[in-house]
Amino acid sequence: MNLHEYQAKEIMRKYGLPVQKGKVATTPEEAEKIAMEYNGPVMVKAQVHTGGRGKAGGVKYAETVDEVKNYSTSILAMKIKNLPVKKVLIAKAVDIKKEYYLAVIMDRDKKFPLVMASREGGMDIEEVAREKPEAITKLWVDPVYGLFPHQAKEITLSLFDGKTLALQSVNIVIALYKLFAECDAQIAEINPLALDGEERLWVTDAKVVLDDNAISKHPEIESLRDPDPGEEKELAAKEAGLSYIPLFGDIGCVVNGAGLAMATMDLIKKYGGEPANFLDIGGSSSPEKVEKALEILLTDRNVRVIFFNIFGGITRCDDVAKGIIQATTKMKIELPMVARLTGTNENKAKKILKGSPIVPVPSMREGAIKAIELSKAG
Amino acid sequence: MNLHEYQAKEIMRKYGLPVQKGKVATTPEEAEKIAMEYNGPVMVKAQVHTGGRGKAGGVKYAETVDEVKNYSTSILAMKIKNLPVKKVLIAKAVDIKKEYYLAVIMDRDKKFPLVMASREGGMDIEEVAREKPEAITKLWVDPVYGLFPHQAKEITLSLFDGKTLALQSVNIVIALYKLFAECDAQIAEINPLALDGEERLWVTDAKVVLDDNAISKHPEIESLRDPDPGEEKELAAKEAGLSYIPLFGDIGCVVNGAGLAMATMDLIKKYGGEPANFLDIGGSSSPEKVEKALEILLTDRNVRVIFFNIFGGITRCDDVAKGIIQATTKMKIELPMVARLTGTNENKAKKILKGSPIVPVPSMREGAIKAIELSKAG
Amino acid sequence: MSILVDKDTRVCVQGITGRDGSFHTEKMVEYGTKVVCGVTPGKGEKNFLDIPVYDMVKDAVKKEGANTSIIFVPAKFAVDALFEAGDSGVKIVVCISEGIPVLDMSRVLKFYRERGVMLIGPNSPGLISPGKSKVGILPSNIFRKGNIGVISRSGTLTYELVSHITKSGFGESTCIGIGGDPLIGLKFIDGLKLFEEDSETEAILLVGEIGGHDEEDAADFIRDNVSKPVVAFVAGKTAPPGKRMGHAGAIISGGAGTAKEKIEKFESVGIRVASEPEEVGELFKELL
Amino acid sequence: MSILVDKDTRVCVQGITGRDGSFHTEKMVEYGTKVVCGVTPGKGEKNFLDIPVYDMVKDAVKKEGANTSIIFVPAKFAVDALFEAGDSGVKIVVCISEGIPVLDMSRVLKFYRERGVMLIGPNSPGLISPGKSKVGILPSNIFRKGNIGVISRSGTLTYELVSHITKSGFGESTCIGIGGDPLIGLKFIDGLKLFEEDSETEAILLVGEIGGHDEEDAADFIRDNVSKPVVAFVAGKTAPPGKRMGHAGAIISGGAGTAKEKIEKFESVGIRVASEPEEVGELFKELL
Repeated sequence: MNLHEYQAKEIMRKYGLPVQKGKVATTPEEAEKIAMEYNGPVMVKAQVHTGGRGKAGGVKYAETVDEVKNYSTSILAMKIKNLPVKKVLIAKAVDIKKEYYLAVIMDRDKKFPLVMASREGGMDIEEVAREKPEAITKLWVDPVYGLFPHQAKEITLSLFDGKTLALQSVNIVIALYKLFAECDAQIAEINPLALDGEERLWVTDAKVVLDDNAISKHPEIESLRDPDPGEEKELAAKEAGLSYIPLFGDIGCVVNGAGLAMATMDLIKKYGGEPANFLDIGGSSSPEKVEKALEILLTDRNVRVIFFNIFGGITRCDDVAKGIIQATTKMKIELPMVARLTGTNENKAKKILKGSPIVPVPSMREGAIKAIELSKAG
Repeated sequence: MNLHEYQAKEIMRKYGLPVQKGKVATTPEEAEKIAMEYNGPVMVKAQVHTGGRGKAGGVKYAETVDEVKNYSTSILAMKIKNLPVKKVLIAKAVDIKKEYYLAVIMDRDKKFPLVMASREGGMDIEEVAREKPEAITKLWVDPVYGLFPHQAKEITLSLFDGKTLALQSVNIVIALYKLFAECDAQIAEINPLALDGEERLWVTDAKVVLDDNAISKHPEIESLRDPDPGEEKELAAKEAGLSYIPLFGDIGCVVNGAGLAMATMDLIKKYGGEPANFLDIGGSSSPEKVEKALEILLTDRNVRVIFFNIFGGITRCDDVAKGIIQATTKMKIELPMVARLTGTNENKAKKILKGSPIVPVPSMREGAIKAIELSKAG
Repeated sequence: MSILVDKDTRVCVQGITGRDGSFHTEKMVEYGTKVVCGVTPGKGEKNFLDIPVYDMVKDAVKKEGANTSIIFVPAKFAVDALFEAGDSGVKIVVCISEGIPVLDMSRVLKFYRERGVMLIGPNSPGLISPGKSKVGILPSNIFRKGNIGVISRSGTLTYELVSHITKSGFGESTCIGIGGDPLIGLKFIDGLKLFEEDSETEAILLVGEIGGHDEEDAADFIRDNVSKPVVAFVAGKTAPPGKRMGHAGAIISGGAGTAKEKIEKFESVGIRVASEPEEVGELFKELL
Repeated sequence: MSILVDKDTRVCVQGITGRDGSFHTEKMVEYGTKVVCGVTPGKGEKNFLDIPVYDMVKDAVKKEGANTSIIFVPAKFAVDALFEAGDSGVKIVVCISEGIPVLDMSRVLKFYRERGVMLIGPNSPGLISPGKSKVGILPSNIFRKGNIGVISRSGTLTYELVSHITKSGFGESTCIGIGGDPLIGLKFIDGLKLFEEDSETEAILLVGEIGGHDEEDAADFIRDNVSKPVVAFVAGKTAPPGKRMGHAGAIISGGAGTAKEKIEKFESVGIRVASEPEEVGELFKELL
């Protein structure tokens, strides 16, 4: 789950990190009010779930309240990478002398959390990693013991020339790791961690991504969710235990298993079709889940044919067949449907579908080809 | 640091353990008031830092408010193992059907915390351990991971025949371990954990001993300290970085190191003398510490001679000599003093003591013999 | 031979009385797997499907000699189930449960490393050594005893591919679904090592997905350490970047972990990559 | 030979710029110990007593080849200093610091076991192999190179006893103060094992105290595994029960751990016990 910058900063503030002053506004008037309160130059920053806000003109430095109003007006009217900007963050400007990078992420290879720090802050860290890997200090944390103070010290000593600054800022690393561990974050990143003229450090940009699997442990976090347009459908699917991502083609796919769902999309593409979506109904699917899947799929007006590709394991083919029948009875589905159901309880499923308008196919390849044919015919 | 039963129960209550209702009283009138509030039979329990309260008559079952007043009056006038009873706990009586034992302690051998549980509750667990060791379930906890829920389950399944009761009471074990770990306890014990007629569990007696070395981590705990008579001196010594325990003899000992201090006492005894105290001035002793040591020692009117036995290592003999001279100058010390100072900076020390009335001795044995001689002559 | 599970595998089922646990226990028993007991706390000392049920996995080891445990409990309880299994004395744990937070898995994996216990999963379909034992939820009928070792990050996609292996006249020595999560126990490299050492395995099918770079690491490992022929398949060529395709592990971020990169990596070390599932059978026909 | 420390021991001093750290660093250097560097965070890249000082123990290992670390930092920082040392690459850590909470030590000791690093202490005076190296705070002048291995829970009492060994014409192979806390790294049994294997050690002095039952365990170990003559001394015969005599480890509770019990146990397995410090010299004269 992605958080907006202002949300990430709120959490960081709670953990005692030195976040620059800032408040979020949804209208230019609100933005103006905040700027008056801060009485000095501010940053006006678009709050959208994507990078590249600066390049798109979504981040502006404003000296006067008038400038704040003007920038807020234009930014709140923007779309960045197709996402409309609904909020701007008005942040008290920091007189930045130098920028640093600090983050905690999960390292899939070492299977341990990883603290990364660099003096090359304020830029794309993946670029730094590619072009100047030696500029990044990496330190793995045993998640059972947690981050040791001496590890935090090692990080800050690698960042700052001034030993006093290094020793004083140890708590920043400790707090960031604590946030990472206690909130089950996948990423907790400060970029840049800015040093001002008075040797004080400030969090001037922040990113926090939370582990979707852990959100039930932190019910207070769910309220931070701000779905992007289009994402609502994905979330509705998620609530029903499905995994759905809309694409741009016309062949609706209902598959069990993420790998098979992707392979189905790949196969459709290979034979000249265009998948309308990724849809994984997951394991142990009940008929109701299949019904829900069809409901979501049918909201996509581009879909011209539906292809069921089920390889039963923990999913039972008869459950899927029942779901299809239930859905076609309840909703008026006029689209052609192709079904490939094999594996657990496959024969029961065949009996259930017998007599229905669903076109049975013996294999995935034949199913894909049939679906493409129907999509072009329809 | 020992806590009273009522203090242990307060902490347990904070951790969500099902402690029987109870309040502490310092007068029979207070006790009466509490009993009226509870409106039913109560236990009247002496609050002293020692076992064997029951046998000494310090624990009584009272049916009526009058009985509460009478028992409180007599118990508050008692001494148990020489400790005056200053408080009584008035606890709402529980209709006990069965008693269990549950504790977390630190196991020196395995170097891990140990959860112990037994169906033989309400009795001296060391007796159970001796006579019926198979009646105690033992389970070690890796302190880095903490207690796992399945371990707590294993404990409760070993305690209770009823599986429902076992599964419902898992949280009792989890909470007790949490208390142990978060408060740096050396012992966190519930004995008995009582089962009433309605299958509910109650903490009806509790013991918590905290790690003295960890109390600085938990400043709120220091306020729970209730020194026993005589213990004040030990605490004053502790504050000065000394370790002091008064005994019953007449030879005051000032020694560096606990082992050497004990060996000095043993030696005095061997040659027919009686040590007045155990006193370890610790490592890295400053002259001020030595001064403080003498100050504490001199409050003991039985002391007739003072024996310094210092083997310098981290302790420097010259610091000790300086302390002796400073103390004799400030306080008027008329008692004879015998000094054996050897090791680090021994020669500097000899120079400092030269000309003073302190009797130098070359060895511990000769020092002990000299001190005994002086104690008998004086 | 075969790897990890065989006729001597004595399985304990954690969560045996649940919907999925009971269903797949029956299927495993039908297949001939020695399911020696189940565990459901509070239900100990009863029988279920004629299999004894205990309160603790420890008891399963002590009383029934279980050496392998399979976990079917809901995500919320799966972390403790994993710790319990890891400390019980079994040597292999297969975790079917999915939805476990990554940081919890990081702790679990350390626990397993400390004890030298092998973990397969989480979010794994389990594994099968055809004709010997199945410890998982894989549909038995698609497998046939044979000489191809299969290792896969996917569940159902594996079944699809295996069905083509079997249809092409081959069979499988062992088929392992390692699970689709970002943090898992046994990884491609660990499985490849076992297959390379296994006398019964003559060729290997590796099934990858977008996300991470385990496929790239596996390609390097194969180049340096695997003498047997390997065929690969990678799903997600049409996946849009930045989106999760169901599995938490399948994120393409910053240009790394795309299907294209993985396929190119495999080909660069001489591994044949199937362009669609059915091709897998054809490639093995060429190679064997 | 000798055990644990010798001429090749390269020592890093954690807390080298503190009062005790600096004092004893000088003493160690005087004795001939190879103190290769010190560590004080924030003071790195300076020199102290002509010894380079680093910010991290890691650097001490990397840049100066330290293989042993000695810790002099205050209790409040000692736990982290222990973790840092344990993870730095040194093989032996000697912790002089005292006052460390027991539960913290329980975690530290697990960390050391995981990494196979030897910990001596905490609350230890350190150790010395006379004529070779001293890593600790023991007063050098009382030691003489020789064949008696000394292992003790006490600090100054050890010096007292050693001075009698030396006065009686003997010398020491290695003398270890294992520390008086309830949870410590190297215990009697571990040290006895090393002395038994050490060709330079011909006899052993064991110095015990009231509290716990490590002396009893040591007695059993000696009976079963030690061929060399052993003399014991136990302090605390006059200690009143239930009181702490300075050391957290020295508690007599429930009748266990008294000096009387320990002495009887030693005597029951044929170990001579000195009744006062001076007797130690006499006993070795009889035995050697």
